[in-house]
This record gives sequence, C-alpha cells and structure tokens, in this order.
Amino acid sequence: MRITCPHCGRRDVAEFTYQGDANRLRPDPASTDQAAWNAYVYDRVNTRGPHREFWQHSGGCRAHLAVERDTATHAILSVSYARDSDTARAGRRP
Amino acid sequence: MVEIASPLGTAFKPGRHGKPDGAPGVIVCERKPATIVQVAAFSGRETAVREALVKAAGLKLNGKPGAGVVNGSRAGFGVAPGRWLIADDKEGLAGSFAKAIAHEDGAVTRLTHGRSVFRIEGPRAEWVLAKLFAVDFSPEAFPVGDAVSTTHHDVFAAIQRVGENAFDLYVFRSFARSFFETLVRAGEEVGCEVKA
Amino acid sequence: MSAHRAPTGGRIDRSKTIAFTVDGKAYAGHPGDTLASALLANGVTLMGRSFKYHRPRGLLGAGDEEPNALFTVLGPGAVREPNIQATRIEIFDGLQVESQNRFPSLSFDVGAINRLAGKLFSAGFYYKTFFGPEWIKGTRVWHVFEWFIRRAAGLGSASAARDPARYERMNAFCDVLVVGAGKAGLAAARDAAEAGKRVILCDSEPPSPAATAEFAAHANVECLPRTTVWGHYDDMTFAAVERVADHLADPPAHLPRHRHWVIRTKEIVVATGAVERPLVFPGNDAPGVMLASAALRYAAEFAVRPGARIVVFANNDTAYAAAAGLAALGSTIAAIVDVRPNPPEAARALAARAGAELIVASAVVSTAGGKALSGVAIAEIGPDGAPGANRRTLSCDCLAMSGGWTPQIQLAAQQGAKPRWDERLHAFHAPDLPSGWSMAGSAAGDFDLDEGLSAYPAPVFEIKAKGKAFVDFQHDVTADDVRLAHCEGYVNVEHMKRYTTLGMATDQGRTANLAGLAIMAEARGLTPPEVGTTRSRPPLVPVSLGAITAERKDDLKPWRLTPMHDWHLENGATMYNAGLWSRPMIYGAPGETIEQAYVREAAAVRSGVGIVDVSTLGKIAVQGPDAPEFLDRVYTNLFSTLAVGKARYGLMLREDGIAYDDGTTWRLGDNDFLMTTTTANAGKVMQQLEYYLDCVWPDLRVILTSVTDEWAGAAVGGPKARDVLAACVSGAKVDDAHLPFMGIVKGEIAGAPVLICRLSFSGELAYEVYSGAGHAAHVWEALMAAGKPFAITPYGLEALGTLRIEKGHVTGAEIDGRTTARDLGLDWMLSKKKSFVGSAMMDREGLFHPDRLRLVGLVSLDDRAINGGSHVVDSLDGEKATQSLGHVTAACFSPALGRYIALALVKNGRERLGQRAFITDPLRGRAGPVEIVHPVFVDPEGKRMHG
Amino acid sequence: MREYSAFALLKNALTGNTGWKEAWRKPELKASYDVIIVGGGGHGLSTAYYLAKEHGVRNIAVVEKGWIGSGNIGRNTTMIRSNYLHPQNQHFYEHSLTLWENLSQELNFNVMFSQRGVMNLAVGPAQLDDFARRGNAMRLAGIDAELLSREQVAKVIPGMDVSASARFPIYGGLMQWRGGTARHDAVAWGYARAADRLGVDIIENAEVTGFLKDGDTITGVVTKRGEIRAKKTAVVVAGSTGQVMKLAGIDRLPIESHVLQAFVTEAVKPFIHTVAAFGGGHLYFTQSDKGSLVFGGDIDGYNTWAQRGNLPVVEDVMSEFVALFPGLARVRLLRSWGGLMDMSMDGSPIIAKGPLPGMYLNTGWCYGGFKAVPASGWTFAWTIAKDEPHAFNRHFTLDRFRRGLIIDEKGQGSTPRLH
Ligand SMILES: Cc1cc2nc3c(=O)[nH]c(=O)nc-3n(C[C@H](O)[C@H](O)[C@H](O)COP(=O)(O)OP(=O)(O)OC[C@H]3O[C@@H](n4cnc5c(N)ncnc54)[C@H](O)[C@@H]3O)c2cc1C
Ligand SMILES: NC(=O)c1ccc[n+]([C@@H]2O[C@H](COP(=O)([O-])OP(=O)(O)OC[C@H]3O[C@@H](n4cnc5c(N)ncnc54)[C@H](O)[C@@H]3O)[C@@H](O)[C@H]2O)c1
Ligand SMILES: Cc1cc2nc3c(=O)[nH]c(=O)nc-3n(C[C@H](O)[C@H](O)[C@H](O)COP(=O)(O)O)c2cc1C
Ligand SMILES: [Zn+2]
Repeated sequence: MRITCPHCGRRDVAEFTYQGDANRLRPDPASTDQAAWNAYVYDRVNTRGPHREFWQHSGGCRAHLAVERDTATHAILSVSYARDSDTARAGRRP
Repeated sequence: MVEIASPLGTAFKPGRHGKPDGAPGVIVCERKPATIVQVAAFSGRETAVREALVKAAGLKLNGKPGAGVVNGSRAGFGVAPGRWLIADDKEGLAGSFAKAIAHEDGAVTRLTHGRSVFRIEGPRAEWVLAKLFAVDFSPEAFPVGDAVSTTHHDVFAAIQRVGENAFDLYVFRSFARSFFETLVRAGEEVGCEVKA
Repeated sequence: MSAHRAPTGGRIDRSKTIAFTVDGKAYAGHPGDTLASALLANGVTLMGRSFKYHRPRGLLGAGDEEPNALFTVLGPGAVREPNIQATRIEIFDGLQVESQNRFPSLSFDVGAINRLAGKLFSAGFYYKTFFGPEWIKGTRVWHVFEWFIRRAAGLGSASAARDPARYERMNAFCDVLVVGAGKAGLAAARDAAEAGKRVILCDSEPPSPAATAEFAAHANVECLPRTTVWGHYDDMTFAAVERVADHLADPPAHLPRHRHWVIRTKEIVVATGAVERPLVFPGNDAPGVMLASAALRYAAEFAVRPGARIVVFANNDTAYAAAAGLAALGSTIAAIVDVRPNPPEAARALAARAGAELIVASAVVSTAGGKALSGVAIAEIGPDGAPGANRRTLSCDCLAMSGGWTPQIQLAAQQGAKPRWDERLHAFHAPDLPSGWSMAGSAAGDFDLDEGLSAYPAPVFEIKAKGKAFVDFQHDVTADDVRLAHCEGYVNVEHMKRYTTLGMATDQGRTANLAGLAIMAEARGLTPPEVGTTRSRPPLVPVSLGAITAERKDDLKPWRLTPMHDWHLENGATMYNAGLWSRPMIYGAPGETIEQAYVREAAAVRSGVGIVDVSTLGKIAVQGPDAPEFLDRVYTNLFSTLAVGKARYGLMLREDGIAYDDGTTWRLGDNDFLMTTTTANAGKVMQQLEYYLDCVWPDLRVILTSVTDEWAGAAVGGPKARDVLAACVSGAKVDDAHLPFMGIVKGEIAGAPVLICRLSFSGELAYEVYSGAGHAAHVWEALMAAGKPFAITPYGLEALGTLRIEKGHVTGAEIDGRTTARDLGLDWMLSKKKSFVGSAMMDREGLFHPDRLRLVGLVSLDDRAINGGSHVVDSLDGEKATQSLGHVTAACFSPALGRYIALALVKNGRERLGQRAFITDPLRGRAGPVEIVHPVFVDPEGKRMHG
Repeated sequence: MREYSAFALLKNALTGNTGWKEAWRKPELKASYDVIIVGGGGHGLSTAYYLAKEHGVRNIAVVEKGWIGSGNIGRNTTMIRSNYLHPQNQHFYEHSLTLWENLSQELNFNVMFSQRGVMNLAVGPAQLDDFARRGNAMRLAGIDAELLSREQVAKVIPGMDVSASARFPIYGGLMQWRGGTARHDAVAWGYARAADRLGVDIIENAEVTGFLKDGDTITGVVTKRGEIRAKKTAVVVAGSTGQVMKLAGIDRLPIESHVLQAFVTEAVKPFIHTVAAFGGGHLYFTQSDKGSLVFGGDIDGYNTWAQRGNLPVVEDVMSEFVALFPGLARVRLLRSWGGLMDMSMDGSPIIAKGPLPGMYLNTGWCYGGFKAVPASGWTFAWTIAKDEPHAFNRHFTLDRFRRGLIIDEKGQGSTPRLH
C-alpha cells in the first residue's frame, strides 16, 4: 500500500502510522456526557468500503493526514492534511 | 569554543571497504556543519516565514514541498509542511533567524547537536541509497537541491541531493554510529571509500 | 561426452568441465548446466523420494514447476540449504548437494515401507486415529504417535550454523515491470523501452543472450536475470528475489547472496508463460516420466537426451512438436500415444517427422521399472478416460507427457480476484485485470504455435486405470484421495486442498491443482469453474528468509547511543538494552556483584555525590504562543502558570483516564518549553502530542520538535552536588537563591554552554545538566574532574532504580497502562480548575473501585531480597489456596534503610499501610513476610532535595 | 463402535475406502430453528455442539457465508495456552485448556492437540520480572507455569540464538508446558461432525444478509439461501462482526477489523518442538507435524476487510525470525496469508446476551481466539441456553467499556494496533 503525502509524495505504508477512525468527534472538553466520551474513545464505525481515517507520515514529514481509503480493496481515494479535515475543523475555536 | 565531537567513535574506519578493485562506487564522509537549525511556521503563516527565512539566510527557497537549495557552505530545504532545515558551515544563523521570524508566525529550533550529517557521493550513490530508502533517487524524480524526509526502519533521515551524484543525509545523532555502519556496509558491494 | 549428452548444441560450454558431488559421489558437468541437466547427462534418473510413501522419483519438470528433485545444498561450513529444486541449481566447481527424505540412502530407503500401507494412509487418515480410546484421558496417546510422526516429517534438514552470507534489499521504481523474459516478455520490454519508459525486466533463469544483447544499449531497461517476481502487494508494489551469488563457486564477500527487490511500478506485463500439466495415470510418478516440454528443454537447452527411446503421451498437439524436437536432437521416439481419436493433420505430420508410431484413442495405463523407466503399458480408452481391454506394452526409458497447459497467472490472482475459466484451454485465465496490468504470451493463453497446431487439449485429466495415480507428486496425493475427500464431504475445493494437502507442497500444486479440481468436479457432477480454484498467495516460489530479512540479518535493530557511551565502556560499565538504547546498568568494580555495585553507587549518592547519564530521556521542544494552553490541555496539572526559568513535574493521562507518562517540563521562555518524557515513551508521547495538534486542536499555534538527540543530560545528585557544580560552572550562580528547587539557569562548563535545572529523581539535592550532545562527553568529563575531590561516583540504571524506589517515584513498571493517577497516589496532580486529556473518563466506576491496586511500599521482614514480579498475599497457605492481592513492581536493597524493600500495587493498598502480608514468588520458590508501608521510604518531607 | 478408530481405518482400507460417511451432512435449511448461529467458524461450531450436548438444544442451524473453516479457524497459527495475567481471562482460558485436553476423544476426531509447551522469551530482566508477575498469577490461580533460565531455554529450543551478544539477548522464558498447538482445520471439522451427529444443521454458502426483526427484537435471519426464524440468534462471526451487526442496525461497536498475517516455510526436519513468542519484538513460532515452520508477528495495524496483508510486516517478521535463528536464513518461506481479526478495544473478548433482544454476541477475539474455541462455545452455549452468563464469561460484557471495567492484558488502551 502506498499513500500520497501532500508534502512528500507517494510513499510506502511502512513510513506511516495508522492513527485511527476519523469519524469520531472529540466531545467538548468540558462535557461530562459519558455516552459521548465512551463513543469517542471506544466505538468505531469499522466500515467495509470507503473509510475516513487518520494516518501520520511518521517516517517522513510527520504530518497527520486525513485519508479516505477503501478498506475492502485498500485503494486510497483521497488524502489531505488532517488539520484541514472536517473532524479537525470541528475542534477549531469558533 | 568547544568543538562538536563526532558521534562515530570507533565506527569511523577510513579507507576502502568492500569490493577491492576499480574506482570506488561511493565515497562517504561525515560533514560537520557549525549550525543546523529548524525554522517552522504555524499553520497559515508558511509564506511569511519562508520569506523571512529567504531574506535572513540568503537562500532562495521556493514554496514547493521538499524544495531546497545549496549555496556554497550553506544549504536549506523543506522537511515538512512549513518546516525547513538550514545547515551552515558558520555559526550564528540561528540567532539571526530568531530575530527575523516573528513569534506569531513560527519558531526557530536549534538542532546542531541533534543531527549528524553524512555525505555520500560517487557514481553508485543512487544505487547504494536505494538499498536503504524507499525513495526514487533518479535525477528526474529527485533533482539537485531537493530533499526528502524518510526513514530506514527506525532511523529517520532527511536527505538532500547536493550534486549530480552527491547526497547529504541528516540523521538523529544517537543513531549516527549505527546508521553509518549500515551505510558503509551497503556501499561495500560497489566499493566504498570512507574519508575524513 | 556421455552417452546422454549430444556433441553439439545447447547453452552449455563444453570447453570447461565442472566437478560436483551428490551424497559425496563425484559427477561432472559443464558451465550452463543445472544440477538437473548435469545429473541427467550422467545417466541419473532417481533424484528424490516422495513425502509420504517415499516413492522413488525423478525429474518431472525443468523449472520452477519441479516437485520431485529436491536437494539440500551444503556449505559454506556447516550451512545447509534444504529443498532446492535441481532445476534451479546452477552447478559450479565444488558444489556439494545431498539428497533428502531418505534413510539410509536415496536408492535404498526404508521409509518406502509406507507404500505397503498405502490404503491405510489415505487422505486424512490421521484425523481418524492416534488419539486413543475415550477412557484414556488427555493427550498422552497422541503424544506417543506424534513423536514418531515428527521423526518421519520434513524434507531436508536445516542447520543451526549461522549463515555467513549477506542479504540486501533494493528499492526500485519504474514505469513498466515485465515479468518473464520469454518471447512475450522480450517483446513487451522492447515496446516499453522504445516508448522511452523506465523498464525492469525480470526472469528466473540465468541471463539470456537474447535479452542481454538486445537491451545492452538501453539505459532505460534494467535486466534482472535469476530474479523471480514472487509477490504482488497493494498499489503496484512487487517483491522479487534475485539470486545474485548462488551460482558462483567462490562468491566475493561484498556480494549479497540474494537481493530482495521491492519494485513499485506504474504498469506490469505478466509474461510468465504457461506450465505443462502431467496426466494422471497409474505409475505416472516413476522416474523417467516427465513433462514433454521439460524433456524438450533438456535436449534443446542442455543437449541432454532425457531418454534414448521415448514414448510421448498427450492429450494435445504441443507434445507432437516436442516429439519432433526431441527426435531432431537425437532421441528415438518410439510412439506418440494420444487420448484423442483424431489428432489434426499438422500433428500427424510432426509424428511422422519424429519417426514415431502414432497410437490414437489410447492411454498409458501403467509404467514399469523402479528407479529408471523400462516401459509402459497402454490401452485404448473411451471418451471418459476409462481404459478398455486392448493392452500392449512399449519399452522406453522416458515417457514425455502432456496433459495441456496452465497459464501462470498466480501473480495476477494473489490479490484474491477470481480467475476466469477457458473452456478450450481447460485452464484458468487471470482474473479481470485492474488498470496497469496486462498478460502476454502463453501466460495470456496466447500460444504462438505452428500453423494447424493448437494448445487446446482434449478434456481428459485422468486415465482411470487401477493403481496409484498421482495428482500432487510431492505430497503423494492420488486421484483416489480426491475421491475419498469427496465421499467424506470435503467437496469444496479449499476443503479438498486441506483434507488431502493437494497443492500445499513446495511447488504449491503448480502442475497438480487443475487435475485435482477436475477430478473433484467430475465426482460432484460440476464443471471445473463451478468448483473453482484455490487461492494464490505470496510467495510465488519459495523465498529464502534471509532475502526478505535483507540488511536486517545480523543487524535487527539499530543502536541508539548517548554521547557518553564510549566513556561508560572505558569506565567499566556493564551495559543494558533499554529499547534501542544502550545504557549503563552498573559500573562494577572488579569482584563486585551487581547488588554490591548498585548499593555502593546508590549509597554514594545519598552520602556524597553521584552522576548518571540521563541523555535518553525523551525531550520535546514545545514552542509557540499557544504552548502554555497546549500543555494545560495535555497535562493533568497547570503549566500556563509556570514562570520562565522554572520547571514543573507533569503527568499525562490517556483519553480513557489511565496514566500515560510523566516528566518535567521546563519553561525556557514565554513561548518556549522543553518537555521531558520517560525514555520508553518518548516516541509515543511525541506522536500523541502531534496527533492532538493536527487532528484535534489544529488552531493552536504550537511547534513540536524532537530534541532528544540535541540535548544530552547528566544528573548530578547528592549532598555534595552543589559543590561539584560550584566548582565547574561559570556564567551562572548555583546557590539556593539563584538556583532554587525547580529553578533553571544557563551557564557554561569547561567552555560549553549548559542548561541546569535543579530537580531530583533520587530525592537528593540534585541537578540535571543539559548540554549540546556534541559537547556532552566534554561536559561529563569536566563534571567528573570537578567532582573528583568529592569522590563523585558514576551510577547506572540499577542505582537509579534503587534511589527512585526509596523515594517512591513511579515509572514504567507502575505506569503500566492499567493504573490511574489515584492508584499511583498522584491524585494531587489532577487539576480541578480545567479539563484535560483523560479528565472526562477518569471517574468511571471501574476506575474508582476500592479493590483497585494501589501503590504501596513493602519492607522485607525476613531480610531476604524481594523478587520483581512476586505477588502479595494475605497468608502463605501453600501455593494454591491464596488469593493474589497484587504484585511487586520494583524491588531492591535499600542502602538508606539497610533493608530489602519494594514498591507494589496492592488491592486497596492505602488502607493496608502498617499491615503485615507476604510476598510469594512460586516460580522462583521465594516467599516471606513483609510489612506494607507508605511508598516513600526516604525523606518523605523532601528536606534533602530542598536542602 | 465409534466411527473413527484404527480398526475402522483398517476395515475401510481393505474395502477400498468407500465406506466412510460424510463428515457433516449438507442439509437444506428449515423455516425455523430454536437457535440460529451465524458463523461457521470454530466458535460458532463449538457453540452449536455444546448447546446440543450440554443443554439438549438440538434444533440448531449454523449458517456460514462460505465453507466452514474459511475464516480464522482455518488460518491461524494454532497456539493454545492459558498464560494470561488477569483473573477474568485466566479462569476462562484455563477452562478452555481443560476442554482441549480431552477434545479428540470427545469429538472422536483427532484434533492433534499437542502439549509441547508455550514459552514467552524475555529479553531483559525487567521483562522477565513482568513475565514472572504473570507466571506467579497463573500459579496462584492453579495454572501451570515455570520460569526457565537462559540455559534451560537453550535446551528447549536448540539452534536459537540465546547468546549475550544477540541484539536482544534472551534472559529466560515463561513456560507453560500444558500449552501447545492443534490442527486448526481438524478443530472445525471435528466440531462440525460432532454437532452434525447431534442433529445440528450446518448450512454452508448461506451468507446472512439481513436480520428479521419484530420491533427491536431479532426473530431470525435472511440468508442467501432463504429466511430462517428463531427465538434466539447468536452472532459469532469474528472478523466480520462489524458488518454483520450493521445489518442488525448496530452501527458502532468497540471493535475494529484488522489483518494478521501468518507464514509457513517449506517443510524441514522438525527441530523446534515447542511454541515460543519473542519478547523483543512481535514474533511467535512453532513447527508443525509436517515440518513447516509456522510463525507470525504483528497485525498490519490498520482497519481492513481485505484478507491479505502488506510487505512491511512480512519483512519485519522474517527479520525477527532470522535474528533468533541465524541458521534459518537459508530456509525458505513457502506461503503467507492473512486473516481478519475482531480487535476489541482492550484486547479481551465479548461473550454476552444482546445488544438487542433475541440476540447474543460473541466477538473481540483479536489474534487469540483459537485457544478459546472450546470455552467460548461452552460459555456462549450456556449464556444462550440460560440467558445469563456463566462465571467464566461474566466479565466479558459489552458495557464494561462504559463502566471502566476494562480487561487490558497489554495495557495499551483503545488502540488496537498496539495490542
Ligand atoms: C493469522 C492468524 C493467526 C492466529 N493465531 C492464533 C493463535 O496462534 N492462537 C489463537 O488462540 N488464536 C489465533 N488467532 C485467532 C483465532 O484464529 C480467532 O480468534 C478465532 O478463530 C476466531 O473465531 P472463529 O473461529 O469463530 O472465527 P472464524 O473462523 O473467522 O469464523 C467466523 C465465520 O463467520 C462467517 N461469517 C462472516 N460473515 C458472515 C455472514 N454474514 N453470514 C454467515 N457467516 C458469516 C465467516 O465466513 C467465518 O467462517 C489467529 C488468527 C489469525 C488470522
Ligand atoms: N512447447 C510448446 O509448444 C509451448 C508451450 C508454451 C509456450 N510455448 C512458446 O513459448 C512462447 C511463449 O512465450 P512466453 O514468453 O509467453 O513464455 P515463456 O515460457 O517462454 O517465458 C516465460 C518466462 O517467464 C519466466 N518467469 C515465469 N515466472 C516468473 C516470475 N514469477 N518471475 C520472473 N520470471 C518468471 C520464466 O523463467 C520464463 O523464462 C510462445 O512462442 C509459445 O509458442 C511453446
Ligand atoms: C498451521 C498452518 C499450517 C499451514 N501449512 C501449510 C503448508 O504446509 N503448505 C501450504 O501450502 N499452506 C499451508 N498453510 C496455509 C494454507 O494453505 C492457507 O494459506 C491458509 O489456511 C489460509 O487460507 P487462504 O490462503 O486460502 O486464504 C498452513 C496454514 C496453517 C494455519
Ligand atoms: Zn509526508
């Protein structure tokens, strides 16, 4: 598997670290809603097919990437910087 | 000023290694820049930082990822989005960067001690590097001046092409001795000359 | 020239003779020979024994398809390379090989007695026996039988001797990868080269003169002979193995034996050819029965006559061409036996050209001869492959058979897509190909044959005569075994494979699979595509573990060394692996035990001054205007309130509320922090922080940089520590007023800039002296010199551990991914003023339970050492009756207390302080009384470190 | 007389091996059953067997997407042990081990459970202490464990590099002699045959594509071969849990599907007679009765539903193997493959009633559920029959995450790639 890092270009999967399901939104830090936190920490969509996830180019530029990947075929459908992803955007200050 | 000690110690064995005949396929040496410094921009401030950096260092870095320049004793290149590594044979650059880069734009980090630099050059340099790194070293994919951030298993390396057949490898100092041995070993097939 | 070798022709170099041995017996061959061709030229036909029945076997094929002729290549030294196909061994002077799976010798093998019990050893027989009657409990009966089974198992034997060879990796990138340098591959490579593409052309065989000549001038074509592409991985990544030096008598030390190629390409052309199939009939495994194409290859490429008198047995036209070729190269073709009633005119013409009698609508029904073939019996057959009564025998010393052709599509099928059936070829084609892929030549079913000939066979796979008819030669799977699997319900092709082991041998059923599934299809009343094929998996051919290991052989992981490494070695340190780092464990004096050494070192710290290398601590520069806010979020305690020039101890949790890591963070400027982490967690913490910045809080203006290797550290601790620093630091004052507890100053030692923070892991008055790593050895030596008057003592990890146990400081053994801050007595660090990573989940009921294990101290009451990993129990009542209350995480002899002490995690431990309990270590036979005490043994008020 | 025995073999050999019966029937599905078990892997088949045998429930359908044993039961490295640290796991796996010990006789099928020992090799004193902690916990729970010195380790596995000059020198090992290996396919076939003989319908090529529901209550399944109804539907599909549960409307679970690769070499004369795991990395290995070295390492580390892995893990595993056995650089890899694992967030399983009425869930086996096959089926059968957990599986609930009652053997938290 190879992932095209927006900074470094196409690199082997060995240079990347899987950083998990990107469909999860971290609850408001002040929230004490245990169900929401439980869902964030433990539950996964675990999709078969196109799946949104984070990868870090840990053996390269170290940027986290938001990757859409088909988990049935390993085809990489899109890659962008994680900081620009919806999930990360939700964490930005209003 | 106290000199910066080489990390190689007993692993530095000058002379010819491996294939005994013919011209050496590669020549390997340790470079000892007096300054290695990282300049990094916060998200959205990349251009401002790069422009300040170009001004302060006199290196014409463009905004292309991985782009770099070599200018005599000074070299710089992008290692990550909004991050550059600058090496200089003289001291003092870090100070001028610290003045040039606004606190709201980015940060300057000294890495002179933290990175060791090895140069590998010669007709088989691409071949030998390709043994260790999963990067396309052909000149079309990797022109002079450009750089890549990559790893050889646990060893992180930033590699800049400094000439047609010459590359500088920046590795973490604690790994330097081990990595140097691996590099020389990889060169043995084509004849490797270790120089001071 | 031997009787078997033609005087001219072939790729061999007759001007030179090569001497080699098999089982110690000397043979001669020529450059260009494989072991297979050379042995054939020497008249050897017996080349192996089968796995189960130990039947004598000869060559079936001439390339990767060979299932029978496996040898162990010997040397250098005691090194052995088992299970190598004779067809893949290029001979060289001094080559020594050994035959396998036979005792005492290849020609007389007592294991052949298994043949007599053939019917008993039918497919799956071991599932039905060997486990004993119900009234014998347990696995004893099976163990007895298994002992014998394991004695008989295996092919060749491996050796424990270290392989001296080197292996290497090569990372390659190209536009077009061409696999196979046959006609089709060469053409594909030529086209791509002319289009200006970067081409890699691989072939398993030695360099072909044609390819070498053609591409010598093309800088954009890399020809890789002796290179087999064995694996297809995602995104057009291919693995190949180049046998660089196997064919050399005396390979130079700088050459790798095998090179592991990892090739990333944009396009691939699979031109891997097709393999011929054997026919399934009784006695089809006798030495002397081989594939027609292999027979022709031996004659054409190596000028070896596979037989003086050959019978050809076929269900298709291609064998006629082989017959004609063999005849032209000097063999007599006694007859061509064709199962078809009406072979085409062009084929008949070839039979005539070969001077062969043509016997149609007939089949071979048995073979005669033991270790060499003496003849075959043939009979007329019906369209279903059942033989009639009309029999005759033909004398011959070679039977060349052809059961049709199987395109080599494994590479294209490795990703799991289903191959497509070809009704005329009676074989599978590659699955529908993704973009970038093409198949060429016979691998695509495109056989470039003479006018009027076709590679399409009659659909006859098996001749149903009485006797053992082999489908999978190496694993001795017969047609009857396949039918037995059917009868017992193992009818799915994958069940059949697993029940009979068909296709699971070293050749992965290359020549066998199709006949096997055809026989199953017939039994089920289905067509072969309805039954389907088994799954292809990498590697396509067996690949040495050494090749895939590549440069990591003998060098599994790099070392990380601190700048003081050489000093430690020169000063008597015993080093210790801590992850990738090498760290001093003790600096033992001659004659000292480990315990004596660390007790001396730790005592020196408490009474005088010691120095320890702490360069391995993770160090992260946290810079930017939002750095204070960021630290507030990731640490449980506050950092935004920390003054510049001060450090603070911090604790991090995981998001699930479990303790993660701890360390001090130093504020060097308003926007500039230096965070330290534990050695073990440095990488993980860095990654975690980067994750939060990139994925969770992207608008925080923070830059993280690993500066672990930039800064080296020496911790100087003990009542005399300040005196040592005062003696060598310039540019800064180190007295209590200028450098209070948790204060930081910048100065110089022996001309090198240093950063000094007064903090203490040992509980003594202590300082961490950081300098640039390139200066660190110099600074260390200066500290040693300045400390000399105070008898400064270098100490290692053991003493470091002892000092921290005495102080009740937690580290990795306690922060083990299961404990909470509360468990560790660190609840005071949980800020109530803010939320932080882990704050939302740390109060779940399970993390609050009174039965949780909590940190306590233990003091040994019998004055004996407490072992790490011991458990704590209420009473010592034998080994079984007691319930574990918890376990010891770290233990030592405490020089400060003069007792053996330990830290432990004990159920509801804080309620048990002052109570008696026992430690028990049944594994090492140690048990004894302890007192449960507060985990801080020494100076609980902290007077010493504040002193 | 029992169907399979040496005598039966002899008798059949004399009559041309035509007298054997089908190992399990190929029945048509009925419209309804008492219990439907989704998934014909080891756990599904053993659940059916114990339901029939221990609880007298005979009207059972096991519905399997492909052929039985096509999942992880048919592709694992077959290591069996009960050397767990936490009591919740210890008691469960020890129960499994005791069931293994008589399994061949019970099933009248040789599953070749071979108690040749399972050893964890420690690469430093700290790791040895950590293993000692586990071994002592086992001993206190009545499970066999021994701590071996470096010299003893060298004797158990000749040819392994235990020298002090190794990159990660071996200091000793934690040995459980009662651990070992079994023939994976035989376990599936043996349970299938025994369940079949008790009347269980094993229905292959019947992928479940939906659930029948009455409100929230599950009342049956839709399969590619038709609908079936039952009061109780048990889902035990290992790596496919996420997908199957989605069909029931459960969108998120504390489960991720990851691939684990495994490897065999060409057969060589047996010289490794035990199972061992190398603490310096992620490697475990054994040698089969055929002579193949069977080994595996880390999971690939990313979510996947493709039953195949990538090259970096192959290279890592080979490197560690060759580091331990420098003589084996010339032995050759024969085949590699992958299996989909149901990685739970704390590395421990879930065997529970729910999460919907009428449904029972068994999942979260990660890379370690082969050894659990007997006890998993046994406790799951209990839970299905009695609608409450047995003491052995009462901790393996789905709500333990919310409640913080996690059973984390590795201490790595909710990051499956680190388990
Ligand atoms: C490479 C590898 C090595 C391993 N090594 C070990 C080891 O050494 N020791 C150990 O203890 N464990 C090991 N394991 C783990 C062990 O194999 C599994 O945990 C265990 O087999 C899982 O349970 P199972 O047998 O029921 O699963 P499976 O055999 O996977 O059964 C699940 C079944 O459900 C079926 N299914 C899926 N979806 C549907 C549907 N929609 N409808 C109907 N049926 C469906 C599947 O086809 C499959 O047959 C290993 C796993 C792998 C992959
Ligand atoms: N005897 C016959 O009648 C017969 C049968 C089949 C093909 N042919 C002839 O062969 C020609 C077809 O040529 P082709 O090029 O398709 O096949 P080919 O068999 O000539 O070439 C295939 C080549 O691929 C190599 N190879 C196979 N797998 C490989 C791998 N994984 N990695 C590296 N190399 C690998 C083989 O070593 C071989 O050299 C036609 O002219 C056809 O007539 C003749
Ligand atoms: C313990 C064990 C031993 C195996 N031994 C062999 C073997 O000797 N030869 C072989 O070809 N495959 C062997 N396999 C692998 C199977 O052929 C097959 O690859 C595996 O069961 C997964 O199935 P799949 O590849 O069809 O998906 C073995 C598998 C296991 C689990
Ligand atoms: Zn990158």
